[in-house]
Amino acid sequence: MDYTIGKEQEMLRKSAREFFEKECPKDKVRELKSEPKAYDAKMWKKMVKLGFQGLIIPEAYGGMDGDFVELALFMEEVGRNIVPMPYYATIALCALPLIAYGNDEQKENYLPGIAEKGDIWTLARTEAQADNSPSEIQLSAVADGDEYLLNGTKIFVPYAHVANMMLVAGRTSEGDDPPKGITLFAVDPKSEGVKIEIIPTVARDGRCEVVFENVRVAQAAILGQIDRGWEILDEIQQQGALLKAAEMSGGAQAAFEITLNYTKERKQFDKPIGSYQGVQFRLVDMLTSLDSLKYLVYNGAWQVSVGEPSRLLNSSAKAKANEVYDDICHHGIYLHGAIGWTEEMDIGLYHLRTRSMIYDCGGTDLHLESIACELENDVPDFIKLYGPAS
Amino acid sequence: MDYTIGKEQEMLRKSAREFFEKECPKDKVRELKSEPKAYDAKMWKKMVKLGFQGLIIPEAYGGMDGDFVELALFMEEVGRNIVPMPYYATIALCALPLIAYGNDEQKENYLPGIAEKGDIWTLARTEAQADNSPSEIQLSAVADGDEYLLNGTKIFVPYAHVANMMLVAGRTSEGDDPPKGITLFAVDPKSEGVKIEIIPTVARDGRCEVVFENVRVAQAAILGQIDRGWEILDEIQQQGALLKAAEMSGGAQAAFEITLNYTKERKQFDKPIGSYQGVQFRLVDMLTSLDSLKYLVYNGAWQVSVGEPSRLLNSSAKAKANEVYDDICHHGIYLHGAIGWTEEMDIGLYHLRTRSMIYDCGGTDLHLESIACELENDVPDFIKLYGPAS
Amino acid sequence: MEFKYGEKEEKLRTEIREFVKAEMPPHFIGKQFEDETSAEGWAFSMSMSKKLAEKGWLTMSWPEEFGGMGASHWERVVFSEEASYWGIPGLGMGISGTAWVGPSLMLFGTREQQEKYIPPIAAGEPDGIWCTGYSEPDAGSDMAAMQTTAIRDGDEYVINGQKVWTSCAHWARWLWLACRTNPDAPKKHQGLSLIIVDMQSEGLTVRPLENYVGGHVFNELFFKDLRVPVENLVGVENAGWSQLMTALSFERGTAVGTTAAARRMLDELVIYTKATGQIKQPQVRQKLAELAIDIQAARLMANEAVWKTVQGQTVIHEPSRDKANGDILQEKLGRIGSDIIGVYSQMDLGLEDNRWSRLKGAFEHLYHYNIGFAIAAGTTDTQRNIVGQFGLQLPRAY
Amino acid sequence: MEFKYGEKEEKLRTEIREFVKAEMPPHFIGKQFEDETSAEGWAFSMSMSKKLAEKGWLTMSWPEEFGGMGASHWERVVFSEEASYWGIPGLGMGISGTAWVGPSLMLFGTREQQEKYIPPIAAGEPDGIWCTGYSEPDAGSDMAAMQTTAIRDGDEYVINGQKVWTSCAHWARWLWLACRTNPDAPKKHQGLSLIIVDMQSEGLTVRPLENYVGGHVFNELFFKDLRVPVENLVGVENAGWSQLMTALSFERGTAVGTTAAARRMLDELVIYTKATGQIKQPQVRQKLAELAIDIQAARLMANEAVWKTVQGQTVIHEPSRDKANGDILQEKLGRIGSDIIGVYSQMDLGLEDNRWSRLKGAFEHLYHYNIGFAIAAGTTDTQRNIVGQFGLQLPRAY
Repeated sequence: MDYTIGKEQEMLRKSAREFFEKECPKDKVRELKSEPKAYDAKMWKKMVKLGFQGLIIPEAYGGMDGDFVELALFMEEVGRNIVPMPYYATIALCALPLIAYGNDEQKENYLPGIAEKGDIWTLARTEAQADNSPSEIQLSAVADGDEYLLNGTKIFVPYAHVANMMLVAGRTSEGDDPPKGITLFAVDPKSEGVKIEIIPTVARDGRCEVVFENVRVAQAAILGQIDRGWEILDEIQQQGALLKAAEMSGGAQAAFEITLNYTKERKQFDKPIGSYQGVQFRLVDMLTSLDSLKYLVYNGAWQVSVGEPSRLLNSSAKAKANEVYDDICHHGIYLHGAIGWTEEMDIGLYHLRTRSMIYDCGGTDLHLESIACELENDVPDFIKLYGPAS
Repeated sequence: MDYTIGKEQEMLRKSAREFFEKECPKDKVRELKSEPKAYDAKMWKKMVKLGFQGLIIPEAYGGMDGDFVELALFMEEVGRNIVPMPYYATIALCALPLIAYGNDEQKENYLPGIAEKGDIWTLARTEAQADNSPSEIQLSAVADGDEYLLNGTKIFVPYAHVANMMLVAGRTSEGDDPPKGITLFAVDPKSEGVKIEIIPTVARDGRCEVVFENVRVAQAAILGQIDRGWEILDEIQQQGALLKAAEMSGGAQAAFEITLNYTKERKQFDKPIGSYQGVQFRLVDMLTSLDSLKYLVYNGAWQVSVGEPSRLLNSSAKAKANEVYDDICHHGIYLHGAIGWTEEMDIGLYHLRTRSMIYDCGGTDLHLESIACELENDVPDFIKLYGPAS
Repeated sequence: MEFKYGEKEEKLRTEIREFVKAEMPPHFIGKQFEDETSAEGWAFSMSMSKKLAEKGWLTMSWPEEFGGMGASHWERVVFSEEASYWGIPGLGMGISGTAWVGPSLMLFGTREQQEKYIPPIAAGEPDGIWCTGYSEPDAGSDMAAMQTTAIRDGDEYVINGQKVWTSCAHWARWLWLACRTNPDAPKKHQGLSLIIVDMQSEGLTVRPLENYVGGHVFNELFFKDLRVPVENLVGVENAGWSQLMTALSFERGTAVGTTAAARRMLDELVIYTKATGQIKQPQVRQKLAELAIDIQAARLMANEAVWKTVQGQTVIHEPSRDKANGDILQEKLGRIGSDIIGVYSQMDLGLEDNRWSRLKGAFEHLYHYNIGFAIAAGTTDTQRNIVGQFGLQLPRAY
Repeated sequence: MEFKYGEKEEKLRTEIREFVKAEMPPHFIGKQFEDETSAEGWAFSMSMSKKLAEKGWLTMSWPEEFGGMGASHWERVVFSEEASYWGIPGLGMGISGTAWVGPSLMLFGTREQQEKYIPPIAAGEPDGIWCTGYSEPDAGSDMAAMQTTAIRDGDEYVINGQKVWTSCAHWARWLWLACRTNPDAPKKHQGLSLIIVDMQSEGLTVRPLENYVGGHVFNELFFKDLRVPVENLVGVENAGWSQLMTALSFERGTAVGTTAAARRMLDELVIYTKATGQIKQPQVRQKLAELAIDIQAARLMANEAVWKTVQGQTVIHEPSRDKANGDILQEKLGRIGSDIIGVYSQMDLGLEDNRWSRLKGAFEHLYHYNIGFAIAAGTTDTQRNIVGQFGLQLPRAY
């Protein structure tokens, strides 16, 4: 049992933190709200030079061959500074499945572009039902000779408007069992028939509606096997939930620190407000929930890194993140008093992102249900020792 | 809109409160835990003289013809003093349905006995499934000539061991629709084939298991109509939930007052503990929940008294009572510190009863579901005005 | 004991609903803070304000001599319920004037002040729009710490200092200002006064305080040697604290409205989840049921406070209880509603009608604005302190 | 980073499970406080205590010279997890001796005290059972306010006063007493000492403090001119406060055990709800999932505190964080479990096996005893104060 952040991990963390503090101060975060691109292309290029996009990509494809724990630590730093950029979309939602399921040609075609050129990718997955279930996927993908014709609408697709490529989840076969018949395609957003519109979210974080009208894609664009896309989507959801939880953990930690410092300075009735139990106890409970989240993320990430991913931990981390991030932002603003509610303080910038992050790779209900399934199927130690209860 | 407790109501309340304070001080409540009867027969007789058992019974049958609000106020006082006695079983669970559904003969036979002699009644309803649903009722009641043969087991029947009579819910017809085929019988617990055993509950509050083995009851013992007993059980559950909520409201108020006074006296670090926000905010939130419960009960009781009972309010009151009573007892003990956990302080006496009261006439899930059904079936004002949403 | 409204009140309710059907866009959902951000929103509010004044409802509880209808407490309750349930605009932004400036002037103002300032309020005119200057950067919950001064200089007061969290200042004609007329008073509660300030005065700067979701409700006010004639003093110089407390007690009595607004939001959720099928999910059913209980209880408590007032009993801690409870309820409602709407709850608040918003953005709005509400007019914790100290007679904990 | 135990620890785990299977009644479920109420329960605990001592597990973390195994922190963690998961009795009631009396004597005791008192503790014998006298009626969370005195009189101390909440005093052979040896010390933290008292002394009265659900864990102790020889002083006279704080820090480090106990309770609930079919209800599924998250998080935090100790880092607020968190978790677990068991949760706690109890009464027990736990060894709020002051560096709030 070892909670040590190794030296290399610590260095990565430090360099990421310093980079984002310098390159993306909070005023930049504010500015980017009115920038339609919703990210800073110059900073993105600098990140390529530092190898950040290649962090998890194998050396053979121009990456750094980092492990999943490092990626989680990096996402914590991204969240800490609420850096608006297509990193999560590119790496968590696309690079990881490309590494795991891409054929050699696909990997050679796509991964170096991400690692060395900063290509932007995104996953077009959510549709109107918007519950991250297999039955949500209704976009039709019908074979037409050597090609497939895509028709349908995807919503809340992150950074589709600036993406070089996207993974699109479509339905290649109909049937009674929703997970069957889903296929993932790598699609160029500049293809004919793709229409992209920015959705005006409260965070202005580059969410798009992507409409596919008779979009033609080649068979070679299929990631993994035809009709077997749910497997990949499920793995994206598992790892994506964990990485989003890492991002939220970092964000919640920063939001907490901002709030804590404020309660030490701000006085009411001649005492710092942090000296009132009503305030102090809230902060203490926040600390506990932050620590809970942090270690659930680390444990889950470590499991992935040693090849023993845990659905229980992935879902626990995301469900906890959904609760904690919301709670800390909400009460963080509250504890600031009225000033916290203005756009002048940083705390609100964190809360702008709460609702979107909660649903990335699964809302709370979905992950609680996933945990319940694990509990239901697991054989607890006491049954193993004693046999079935009498 | 009028929250006034009328003069007569106030007098009733005052006389009940003084009576119970005098006749059933907390040491008596403690003593009764080791008294198998679980009530004080002498006090019960004195109550008859004061007309308490007859409170809700029509004058024609020897009662006082009080209304439902008065009964609720009386139950508040019972709960306030946590008086162990078969009042709720007799009045809420049996006298009310006898008044509403009994034929003239039954009313003449039974009601004066309750009002003038203090006959004890109880309802044998709960079976192993124990969820207050119609399908819980499995005790078989098979016609045999002019009689019915009862076979089955009822559990957690209050005060069956001292009851003069009981209402028994049995199944007279099998079928796919659980509410259909239930019938209520008035049964003498001394009938052949009835076996009663006291269940050792933590409150030692006279809960019994009642086993029926070929118990014969006459057709005249049927309350209401054959196979239509669910209607009656449902009404018992509705009104019983409200009256139990009234009892719990009174108990929670008293438990709160005990706790509040203690936090004013008890000092830690040279200050009364009530002056710490951590303690004070808990107390404030308790007050709010107490007020919530109190007025839900009053409103619900008033609706019954004017002949417009509200399922929404009945269930709201009970669900709220379940939450509030538990919370106030739990935190009441906690706020006392270690002394609160001893049997020397009164606060624990209240908490002994929490788990049983929560399930009387329906646990929280049942009442939340009942509220949800009301919401689902109701047409809200805005739909009435505008018509269906576009 | 009687838990229903009288015939008079129910008649009023019917009239209001007819008014709503005739004058409001169909299926309009009100917001917790009125739209003071956009010029269109403000114009709509002002047009409604005028219509409400014509009906006499804007100041229905005022005595007839001041343009009111002398409505009973219970009529006010019903009006407040309906106005909030239907989201009738034109009330919230004028609230300073109708709710405490007008009534305070009736109690403490001179005849001249009454004649000048009250009629435009009652008429729902732009000249009757007031903002209120109480909070300062270092005087939030601890209001008596305020430091803005108004120093007598001949026939004028010279005002210097700063106010903050002034809602509606960017639209108001007048400012209802609490400030320090005697900076040397031995205790901080002493030496305060209430003064009327023309928003068009020289020496006044209004700086918008946009909130983090892009709305504009609050402002900062800066006073630099701003001069007002002494006749703008309300009541007695240096005895402003008790007038201020009286005015604040008017402000606190609003749980009826927030509760009715919550009821509307719950009704919307029920209909929405029926349409989406989510109402079949047990966890959704339970959440809706819990909200129904809390809303009904909040309504009963709000009415209890009114009833005590009607009875002539002193209402001390009840409004604070109801404010704190309402804050918690709105937080819960905002969160549950946003959870039900799910991924669609991330929309920009300013956009009522687009193909991605659900329920006209009402839940995104509540989700982000309920925090502002919990902070405004005494934070939740401040209310708890009041209930503890005055309702439970516990030692002061702050 | 590594989130698994080493081979040595896993081997120990296997050994313990074999021990459990061989020595314990099958499907035994432990209780939060051990059964100190009944003579039978006590006898079972003592018999297990002896067996644990034989395995060397009772004092496994002690140095070998004092009869321990010099076990590593992580072995201790695994033992604590397993002991709590399987509910092995014989540890809790001896906890004063093994957890802080023994280690304190090793640090502060004389060689004679070590030779006399430590071996019976390590052997799990009745003569090694200790109780601890810290709390007094007016010194609970504010422990430094204690007033029991031990006044030097020649070669003896004369003890007068009263202790309360002394668990196990009705079974213990010795008392580990904190008291005031210099009543005139200028500050209340000064003038305290730790003294060993023979429970068979004259002048000592033990009064049982039955709890409200009929259990007997706590006692009151009354001292009237009780005399102990001066060699029973532990460490330095009047410098007891720091020794006491050291001993308390031993007491606080127990979140590993409560978390493992919670894990067992959750496992039981899963199996139970599968048997009853309740696991198909979405609201039950969600509750179980929430518990699983909280328990896993609590386990990770408890291990983090251990890891810090292993690293030689100072652990200050973490045990308090984990105690407060554990209190809340147990409350939640007790309530959810009781709700699932439903009407059967009203059974008397003393009755493990009867046809109405479910899961051997474990959840009734937790439901009522978790309050006692939240009060014991520093209330939840006291822990929050510690975390606030020392973990968050906030001003003292009490």
